[in-house]
Amino acid sequence: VYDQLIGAGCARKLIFSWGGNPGVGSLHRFRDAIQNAWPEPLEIEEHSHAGLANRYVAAASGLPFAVMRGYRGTDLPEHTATIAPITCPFTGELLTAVPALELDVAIIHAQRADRAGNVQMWGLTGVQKEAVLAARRSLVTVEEIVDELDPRPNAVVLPNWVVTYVSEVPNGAHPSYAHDYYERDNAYYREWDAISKDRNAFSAWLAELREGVPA
Amino acid sequence: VYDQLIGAGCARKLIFSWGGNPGVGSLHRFRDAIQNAWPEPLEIEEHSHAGLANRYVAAASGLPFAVMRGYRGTDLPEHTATIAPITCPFTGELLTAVPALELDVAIIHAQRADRAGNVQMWGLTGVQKEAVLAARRSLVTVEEIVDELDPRPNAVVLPNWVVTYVSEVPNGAHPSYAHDYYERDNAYYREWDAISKDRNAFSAWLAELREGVPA
Amino acid sequence: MSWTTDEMMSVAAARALPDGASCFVGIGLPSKAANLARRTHAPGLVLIYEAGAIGAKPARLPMSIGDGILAETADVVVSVPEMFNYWLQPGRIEVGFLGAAQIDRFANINTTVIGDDYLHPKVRLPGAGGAPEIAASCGEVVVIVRQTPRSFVEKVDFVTSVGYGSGPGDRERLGLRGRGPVLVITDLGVLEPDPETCELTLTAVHPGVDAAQAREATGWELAVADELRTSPEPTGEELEALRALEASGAPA
Amino acid sequence: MSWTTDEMMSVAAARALPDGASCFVGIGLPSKAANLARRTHAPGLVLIYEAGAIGAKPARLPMSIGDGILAETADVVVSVPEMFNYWLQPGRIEVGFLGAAQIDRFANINTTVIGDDYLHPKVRLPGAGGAPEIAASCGEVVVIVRQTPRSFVEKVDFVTSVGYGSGPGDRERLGLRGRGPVLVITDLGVLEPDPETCELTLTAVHPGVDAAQAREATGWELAVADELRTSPEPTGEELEALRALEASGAPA
Repeated sequence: VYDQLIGAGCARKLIFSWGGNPGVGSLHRFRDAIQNAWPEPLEIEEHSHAGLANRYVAAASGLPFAVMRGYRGTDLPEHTATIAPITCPFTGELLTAVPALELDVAIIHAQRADRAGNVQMWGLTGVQKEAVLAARRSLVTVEEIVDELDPRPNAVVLPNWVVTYVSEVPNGAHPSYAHDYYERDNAYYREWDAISKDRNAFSAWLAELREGVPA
Repeated sequence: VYDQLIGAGCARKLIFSWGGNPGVGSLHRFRDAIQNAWPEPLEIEEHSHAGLANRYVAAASGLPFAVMRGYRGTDLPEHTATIAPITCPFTGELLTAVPALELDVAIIHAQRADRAGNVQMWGLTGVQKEAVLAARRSLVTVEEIVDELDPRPNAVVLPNWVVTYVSEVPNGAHPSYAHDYYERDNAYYREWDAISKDRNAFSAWLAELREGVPA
Repeated sequence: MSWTTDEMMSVAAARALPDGASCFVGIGLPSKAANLARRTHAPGLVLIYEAGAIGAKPARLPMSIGDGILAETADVVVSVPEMFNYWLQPGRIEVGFLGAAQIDRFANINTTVIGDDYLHPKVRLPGAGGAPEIAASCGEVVVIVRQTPRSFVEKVDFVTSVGYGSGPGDRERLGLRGRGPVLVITDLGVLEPDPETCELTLTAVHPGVDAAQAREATGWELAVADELRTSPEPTGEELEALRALEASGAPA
Repeated sequence: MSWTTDEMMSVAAARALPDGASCFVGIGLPSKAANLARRTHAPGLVLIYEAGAIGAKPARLPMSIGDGILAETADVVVSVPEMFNYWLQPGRIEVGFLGAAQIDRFANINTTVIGDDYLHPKVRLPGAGGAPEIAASCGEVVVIVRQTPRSFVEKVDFVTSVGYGSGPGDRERLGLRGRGPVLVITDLGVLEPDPETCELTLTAVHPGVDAAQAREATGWELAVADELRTSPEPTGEELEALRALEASGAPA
């Protein structure tokens, strides 16, 4: 969804570790914003997955930074201020520190919640748990609200007291998939490639979208 | 089991965060070793649970140290060399570093393994995963070896390529419990209190144990 | 219904836990009182045990911090590193509930050694466990401990867990983000830190106890609040719940 | 059976993965070749995908790094932070398998920008993903990339993932603990770092390709091994497995 927001001029800054259309190729609005400042300049703060994951971990852990092996020898630290060297106080070894990424709001999608607002998700849950724990407020959209969350293999549960809002949004992961609910809409990702490749096609798509939204 | 080892003079040094008989009281051999150097002096390196857990995390993560909030204002850093201050390179905040606790051998007990040596455990798994990942070699004793590990809620799986040895030892957690296999032997913990309280009773217990072991 | 001072202590401690709060529970007296609270006025209390159980609802008293019944009944089960790093350390947990072997004027807690020489102590205690970080990071801390001159000392032999250090401002200087101990509940009454000096002050006595008894049981010159309250007696319901709980599990 | 140069590349890359090894797999060409290996000579290959799947055994080509089929068939499913911190970072994973937009003489990889100005690039590429740490921490690295003068450059425009830096000793100086890229497999042949200079050297050509063609497709003065091998042609079994795989999922 961030390519759409960038194209619509709704994003001032992107903190990211990978900006592609998974399984398809480029994100054209992201590229156009960076290469041509269209529709607006986009400020970027670029990390690796490991670095960004550790920034969420630090925030979820109430720490101002995390330590990792990474970035050394790459050109990323030259362009990203949120990467700093740090020395082990015991061995003297040089490692890398990244600051906590504290979020104002985290929005994630999960499979289920119970009526009390406890959230359950499973499959490849990525950094979703850390994102919620790193955020002051959180909104979790779920496929369904159920009476009871029966225990499941590989499930991650967030208790209701760390979740601010839960909203039932069936199909809310679209065009991605929801494990055990529905498959990925691969056609959509390819269509987005076509729409987003061309500014006019994108603008038409955006205008159509706006018409559907009540003023 | 470490109170037994200490009493038998088999431990030179103990790295620990809590040394009690859970639900009963003191570990008398541990106390006797520290208070009276009986049967031998016991070197100690004392941490909090959080500190020790983070030392395992650092080792499991291939890092020389971990960062945490902890120990500040307590008397532990005065006596424990493996606690050091560290400053956040971004905020200047003062935090605490603890070094990785790399293990020569980790020995843990799990519920099950399959014939390929993949290990599955569930319930309160503590730092068992981190201990195996922090160790050069590991031995996992299991309640049973099964043909297939069917997925279970809250299960932690260690793939066979990070486990050195697996051994089937039914009842191997005794006197503690194995979740979904058997309960804790509370009487044993109380009996140990009586045996260990008195050096003579302990020595008799040890002699009896030795008789049972073929030379 | 008659009751013992230990029962009064558990009841008073249970009452101090607000319904719906998240509560990091130490084993022994804290666990007993927290489970009593959940069975009486605070059915929505979220019990968190350091071994990895969040929202445990044990049907009997757990025998140890790692009792299997905790995982069976928990909303969430996590590893020990996750418990300390993701849940305790950020200050998400509202109440930390601790016991003590020694506690001092500024509510510092010792569970490490009795005696001045750390390496050759008079009594070697079990040690820190989760307590130092519970005391540092929970929103506030409640302590439950029997009041005697040996346990209530001018200065603890070893600071295992920080209360108010050597007085006002110390917690801030040390970067401890929780408020620290707000209540110390004993078999004689209730102590609270003075808002100005942080010194533990007797603010309530249990029925049948007077301030003089509490002073005698304290190893420093105990301050007493101008308006000394008396704890309400345990109700029949509280005592029944407590006794049922004690009959169900291990002694604390 | 006839075959394309891309097919030859996938087959050669698959052959490079030893049975039983643990292999951290990037999406696209690496994922295709790794799954081919698992279907041919290396059924015991442990496929690891950065989204959290360890020991994935997908029945079709995954559409993305986070494809649900990976979790369904994995031995272990972990969070992304755990994947990078507990599994990749300590060097537990034997082979890292990467693609590239640009690769240079010292096997440094660029997947970030084409052009000299990072903030105003000619082409903005997706970026790092998991690649920098895969290149740093896996026991060794295999790279699969089509060989053209635009992709094989003297010096990459941006070092996203370190190969041998500016030459011998750089990895050690930087504290990178894996051996680095040991094989670069292209649609023309195979390149390996010279043991002395770390410079990528053509050590094999695919059937029908000669060293001159490989030199032409390389943006630096390409060194050629004294004993230049020729890759064995793809077998019928390999081609069938590859085509079945490609028919099953998304194009790489």
